[in-house]
Amino acid sequence: MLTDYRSTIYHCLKCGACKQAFDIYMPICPSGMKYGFDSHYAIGRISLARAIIDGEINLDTALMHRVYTCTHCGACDEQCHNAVGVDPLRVIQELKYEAVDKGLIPPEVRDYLKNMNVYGNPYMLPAEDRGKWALNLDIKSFANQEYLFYVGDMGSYDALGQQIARSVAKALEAAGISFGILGDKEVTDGNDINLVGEKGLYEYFATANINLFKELSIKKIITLSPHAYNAFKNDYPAWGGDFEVQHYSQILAQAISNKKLKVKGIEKVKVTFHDPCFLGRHNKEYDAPRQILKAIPGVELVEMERSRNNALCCGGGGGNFFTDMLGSGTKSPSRIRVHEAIDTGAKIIATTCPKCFNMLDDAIKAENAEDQITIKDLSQFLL
Amino acid sequence: METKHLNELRENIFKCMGCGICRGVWERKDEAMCPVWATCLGFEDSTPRGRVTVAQDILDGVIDYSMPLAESLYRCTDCACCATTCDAMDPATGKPIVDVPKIVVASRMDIVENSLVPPPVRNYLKAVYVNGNPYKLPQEDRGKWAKGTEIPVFSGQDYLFYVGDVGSYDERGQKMARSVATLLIRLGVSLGILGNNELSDGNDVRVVGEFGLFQHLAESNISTFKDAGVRKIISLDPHSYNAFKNHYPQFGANFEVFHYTQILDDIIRDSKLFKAKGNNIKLTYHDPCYLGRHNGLYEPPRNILNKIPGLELIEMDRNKKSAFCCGGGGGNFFTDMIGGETNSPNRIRLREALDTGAHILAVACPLCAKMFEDAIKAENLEARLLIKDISEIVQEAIQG
Amino acid sequence: MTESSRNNHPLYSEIRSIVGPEHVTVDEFSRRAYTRAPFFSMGAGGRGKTPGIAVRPGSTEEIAEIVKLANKSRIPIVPRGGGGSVSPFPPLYIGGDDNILLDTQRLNRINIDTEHMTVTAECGVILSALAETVRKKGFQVHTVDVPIHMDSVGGVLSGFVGGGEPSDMATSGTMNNYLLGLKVVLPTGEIIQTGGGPGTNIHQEKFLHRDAGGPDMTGMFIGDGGAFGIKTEATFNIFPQPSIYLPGITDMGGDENMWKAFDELVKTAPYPYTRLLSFREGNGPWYFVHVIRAHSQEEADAKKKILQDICRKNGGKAATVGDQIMQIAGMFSARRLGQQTLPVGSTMTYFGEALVPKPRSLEYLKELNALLDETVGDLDIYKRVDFVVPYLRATTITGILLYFGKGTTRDEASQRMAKTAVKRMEELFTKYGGWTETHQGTSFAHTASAWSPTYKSFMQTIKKTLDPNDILMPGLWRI
Amino acid sequence: MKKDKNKIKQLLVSIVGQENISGEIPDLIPYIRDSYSTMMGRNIPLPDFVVMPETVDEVQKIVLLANDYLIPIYPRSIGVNIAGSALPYKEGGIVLDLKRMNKILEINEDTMTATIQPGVTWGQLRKEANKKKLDIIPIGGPYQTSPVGNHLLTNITPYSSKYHCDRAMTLKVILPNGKILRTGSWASEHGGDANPYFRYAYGPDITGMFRGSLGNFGIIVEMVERLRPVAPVEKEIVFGFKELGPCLKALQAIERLEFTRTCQVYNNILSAHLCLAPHRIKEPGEREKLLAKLPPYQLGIGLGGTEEMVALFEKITAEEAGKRGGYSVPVELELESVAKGASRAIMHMYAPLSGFAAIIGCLPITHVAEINDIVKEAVKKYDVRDPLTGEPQEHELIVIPYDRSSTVYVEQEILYDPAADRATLEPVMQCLRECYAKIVVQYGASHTIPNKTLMKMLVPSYGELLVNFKKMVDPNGIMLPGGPYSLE
Repeated sequence: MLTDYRSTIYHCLKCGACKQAFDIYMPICPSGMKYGFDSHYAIGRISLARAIIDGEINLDTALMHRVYTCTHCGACDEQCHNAVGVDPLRVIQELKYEAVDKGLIPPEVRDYLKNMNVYGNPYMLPAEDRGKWALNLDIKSFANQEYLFYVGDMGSYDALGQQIARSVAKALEAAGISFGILGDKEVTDGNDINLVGEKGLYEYFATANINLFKELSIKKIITLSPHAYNAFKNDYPAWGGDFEVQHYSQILAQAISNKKLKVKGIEKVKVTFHDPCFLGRHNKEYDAPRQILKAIPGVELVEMERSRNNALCCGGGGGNFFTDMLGSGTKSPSRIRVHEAIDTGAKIIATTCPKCFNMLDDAIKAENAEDQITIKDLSQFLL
Repeated sequence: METKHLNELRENIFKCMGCGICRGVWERKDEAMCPVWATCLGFEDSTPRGRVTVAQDILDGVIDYSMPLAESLYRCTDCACCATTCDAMDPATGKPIVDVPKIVVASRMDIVENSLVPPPVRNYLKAVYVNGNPYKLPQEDRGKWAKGTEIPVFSGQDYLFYVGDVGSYDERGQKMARSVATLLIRLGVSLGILGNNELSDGNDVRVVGEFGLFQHLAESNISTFKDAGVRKIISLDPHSYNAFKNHYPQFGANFEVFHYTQILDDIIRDSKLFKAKGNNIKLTYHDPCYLGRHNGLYEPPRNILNKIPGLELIEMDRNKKSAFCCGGGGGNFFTDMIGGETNSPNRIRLREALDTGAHILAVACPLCAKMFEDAIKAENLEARLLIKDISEIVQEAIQG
Repeated sequence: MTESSRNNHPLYSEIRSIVGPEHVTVDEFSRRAYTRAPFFSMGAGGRGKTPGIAVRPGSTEEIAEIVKLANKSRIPIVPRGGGGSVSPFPPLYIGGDDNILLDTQRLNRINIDTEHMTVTAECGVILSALAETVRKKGFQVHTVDVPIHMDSVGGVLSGFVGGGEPSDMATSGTMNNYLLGLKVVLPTGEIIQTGGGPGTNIHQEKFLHRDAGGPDMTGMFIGDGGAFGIKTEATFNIFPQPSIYLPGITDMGGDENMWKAFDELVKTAPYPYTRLLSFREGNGPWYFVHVIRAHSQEEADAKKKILQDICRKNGGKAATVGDQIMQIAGMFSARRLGQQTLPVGSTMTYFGEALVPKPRSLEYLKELNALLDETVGDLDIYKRVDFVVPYLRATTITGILLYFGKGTTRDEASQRMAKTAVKRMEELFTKYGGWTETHQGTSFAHTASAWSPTYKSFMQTIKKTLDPNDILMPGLWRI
Repeated sequence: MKKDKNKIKQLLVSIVGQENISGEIPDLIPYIRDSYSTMMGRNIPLPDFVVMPETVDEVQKIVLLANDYLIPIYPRSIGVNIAGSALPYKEGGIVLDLKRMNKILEINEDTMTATIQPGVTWGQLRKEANKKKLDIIPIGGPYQTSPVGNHLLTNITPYSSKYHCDRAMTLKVILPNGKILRTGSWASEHGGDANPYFRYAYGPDITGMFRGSLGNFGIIVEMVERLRPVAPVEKEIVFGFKELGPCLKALQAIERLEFTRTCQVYNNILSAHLCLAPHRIKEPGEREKLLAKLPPYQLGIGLGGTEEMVALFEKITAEEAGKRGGYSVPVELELESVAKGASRAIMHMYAPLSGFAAIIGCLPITHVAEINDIVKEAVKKYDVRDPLTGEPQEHELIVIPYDRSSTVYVEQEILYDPAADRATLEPVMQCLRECYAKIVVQYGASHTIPNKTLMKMLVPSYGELLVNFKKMVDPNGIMLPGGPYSLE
């Protein structure tokens, strides 16, 4: 219930710290940057929430655009939490829950949820195809190996996602890590379902996953997507899903540091790293990916001004990758991000999330910047 | 209208930059102040700079002398503050290129020639012309001040002791004259007086612009002195001193002229006369304009006072070159054209003296003495401050 | 207007009843005494307008009364302070034959509050009086340098844009920065007081700070040439008198070295100097005259070291303080000015003195010198001195000081200059975004001509709002 | 004008484009709420539109439009809404959100100035300035505020202002009548653009007229802001004091030596909050632990200069402080960042629950101890509790010298939980009112931010002058009608 967050809402100082990152003083809110009005920043969303619980307005479809353009990237939280001690994200999340309960969600979100409901994936593809990415690669299905390698919807269905999934799998093998996959048995992790506010469906998938993992007596999980990592790590325990979860970048970083994984050098190149929100801000993993890059001979790591806890979201979070409420256009975060990357002088953007990969890849094309910069997943550096 | 006297100064008058420094600089130890400016008693035309402006206008024929202008001109006390503050000094003469006091006297001479003299001044001049003194008192009374003293009439002594109008007729002046004379005699100075044969020195007559009368007085005095065989003169009054020293020679005078403080200074320089006093009396000294700025005699009076045990001389902020005029100069002692009631120069100066914490205000000029006595009454300060002439102080010190 | 009609000036009796007979006059010689200002004949020639009546009010209230009278009869008022404007100041031009000249010399009271470090002075107070009174209490007030003995508080605050240049403007900016509040008689005769103190705050008898919390109305009346109101009282911050003033002179050689050092000094934080003045005679070497201000010997030494290091690094050599140099160094003191020029029967003037953006000062100076040679270079000039004085960090006062030979009278020089040079001089510094120093006097005509149309109309609206009957300094800035 | 609403919208769209104007309630609501309005429980009416212009030209067109249709305009620079200054008090106005005008047009190393737009924040400006060895002369507040916004409010700064005078040099303003006014040396028609770097030129100081005008006189679209050179060594030092009195005396004495860069006094409660991030304060015992080692009062001083100069200054300040019982304390990281010019840390003063009743006033330093006691007593009298622990509350105190006169800016915060019910808040409000009544009436402390309290204190003749000016500049009453500082 939104009213449960009354005090959080009332504690908003209206100071606008959520608009701009401290220390570097750059705009940080993807939806805010795109739409400008305060209503698209945390400060405005909380004002709206307050107006609702104060009974001045009702939560109705008119508000949906302001709510669902949020990519749940957590930048506002990062500022506000440390400055004033308020967590706007929780309030926005709650607004989404209520929107779903009241059946107010906008069509884009409804379609996304419908697909998840019907197909179990946003691509409206049959579940049997889930394993396809691994065809003609000898990757074992999970049978008591040490780890489960969980690829999720994108890794399973999205063309680029599949590439990344494969290259990660290769890397893991190269590192001599024993793992297996679930193939077509795999179920969506539901992270984004939750973020668009469909608690029930999320719980359904979550429990489904937990039961599956348990009956296959899975203890340790490696995820391809930071989103899945986030779901398993932070939400599943609530339903009794206690697994040792790691993102592949963490595993590979370890493997490299204890010499399990040999890294061959590449031609000298400047690389900048884009922190995925759900690996970085939401789970505070900033170093593992950078360790990997630093370990690669020939790679010169250059940072963008907005990096680590101040990283600018690619715009694909909070379900936006599928619903695209945020919309495209020159002011879309991914395109701004690409330019920021180019300004560092880097020739390659490295990332470690299939969503970010996708968003930025599109942005590069949209900006016709292919000849200036390309995007690579971490794992692709290792092959 | 007649402007010949002013015209003689034409060149310099038009050199004035009009910076206004001549008005004096407020509240500065090292700076004199024009009494008119300081007391805000006149419009710009009554300040030194304004007087130059007016002079320029007259010479340009834009304006004429007039009675009100005369009144403005006679407000000047000829204290020469402006002449010391002006920076444009002629390296040759050491005098300012634009000499305002000179300009004022010149204008006044024109005023007289154009017979635009304001009543108070006219009365003053008339009195001197008719009675030989501003007090309209008979010539026979001139000697009265010396009655009952052993002060001899001049008959070949070393010095002629010249007392002047104020010393002869004014009560305060007479007191001072007696004290100076008796003191000098007591100290073995051989001097005599002219008594009823004395004539006005005419200093202030000259300053108010009646040059003819001044010349007459000067020439009569000179012949009287010569006939009596006078060679050296001690004057009681700095005004007389100024006239004898600076303005008589042009009529063939060649006397040695002293102010009595110079003589005293000389005598007691190494005397053992004084009885040491226990209690320390604070006292301050006011420089008369005609002794100080006009003739540069700042030290003799101070030497004397410093010599006297039991006295502590405290200087006022504005002293010596920057001493603030008592308002009695330039004929104002008799004409009081400057006026000013509570704000009059003598009262301002008195308060300044009081601020030093002194109990005695020492003077060396009968006019100053009178001006301050009046001020004391006006301010009801009889209890707090005594006006004493230097000779009076010395007398007491000797008697112990 | 005939002499007789002057004698019955329409307002004579009413004004007389306000201020008393001895403080009002219609005598021509008296009125004309107000038509001259120092160096007046420079650039202008002749005298200013003769007022119809001169009055010396003794209090703010009296002034308010007079202003009300003026409004009734629509007769313009020209306020006057110390009469020290070193140039033809607007009052000399303003208004008609009936002008009321308001001589403020009787407003000369000073009130110091050492506990709260403020001084309140009436507008007629001569600045040296203010400075000295404050100094005697162990404090220091920022007043102007050159005309300190001539100008009054009111005159400087009205006549100088920014309220006048303190002797250490190089580091402490204009007098305006230390002004807490003003008591002003508005052109309507209403008395107001600005600043965060009495007059804006019903609960406050003390001046606390400049900001009344609302708009800063004080600044509105500074440098207004007296057109927006008659200032009758001003309250300033005062500061503890520093125990040490350490003057020095450094020979900086040629342009390049001088500028390197100059630039570095001006950018140094904190300022090692309190005053800095850079000048050269003819094509001789540049000299720095610098004054260090400190509260302890150690501080003075530390500052001196920094200053010397910067000078030395750029080839500076300590110079002996010769008369010649001191004389030039004293060119900003009007007193020395007299000493230098009058006795030798010569005359001097500033050529193209202007506030220009610091970075382009030398560039401006070069062009100015060229202009000088081209226009009045053939006048008998026996000495010319280039000078550059920093004004905080962004601006300098730059110009040339000219000494004319015996032969040249001031009028001759100024008329030649007015004819051939002045116009092009203005074009030149305007090109550099500069203006003829902060003095309303020399630049009041130029001032208005430089305004953008919007600015002009803005000033007009202000003037109309404050002075519906155009009573105060009508025609100032020709708006 | 309601009926024209669509027409007006069309016109606005034609000026700024579809995506930069909105009349939808959800977009408007955020602009009618800020700490002030929510604390005071004020209901602010809805504006008709929020518009986000990007260029001077657009702003000008909007103002002209507003004049044609007599629509109130409520400009706001970047939108730190704490003091109720940027709220649209009259129904049906235009909120002019200037956050898109966020360009730094020039940073001039030679004149040491920056030319900025209203949407530029202190932080943004500092970041750019630092690249050129320059720094801002900021206000005491957080850096996500904007210099232009602050110029329109007041000019409090912990920076000793004697050598930092006139932070705002010149302005480019859109007057309420739509004309573009340039002030200072910028006013020159032909030379202005060559030299917009000097405040006093060509007549009265018009730049000052806009300081503290809260936008009543026009919209500042460009401002030339003075920057300061960064000294080779810059250092923050802190002295601890047992008593407030001596601490203030030390501040006065040290300020009068004229070499400090920044200077401020705060009590242990404030510094504890500044040092602790809000979530850390919430951990039981954390604040107490810190309070135990913090001195009751602290004097923070910023020095600058060469190594030896700073050493010397440090020695002198230590002596002056020592004379008055001050002892040096290690500078906590956060405190240092505050001393350097507060940013995120200063936000902590509103923590833990961001409910704060601020008692602000400028008054002689000699009275600070007394008004500190007044607030103490009031807090006791109304039994205002600590929002976290429920214990009796001790309030926050910060003192900033105002120039080198003995006047200081004093801010005292009483913290509360905004989420608490009105009944719990009432005593806080009463306490606040009583404190203000006392320090305003007894000590004539003047508020620095234009507001209702200030208007109540205005002497009629002066108030009238302001109103006349308002009428003059804004005949149609376009700019911020109905606000706490409206000059109608």
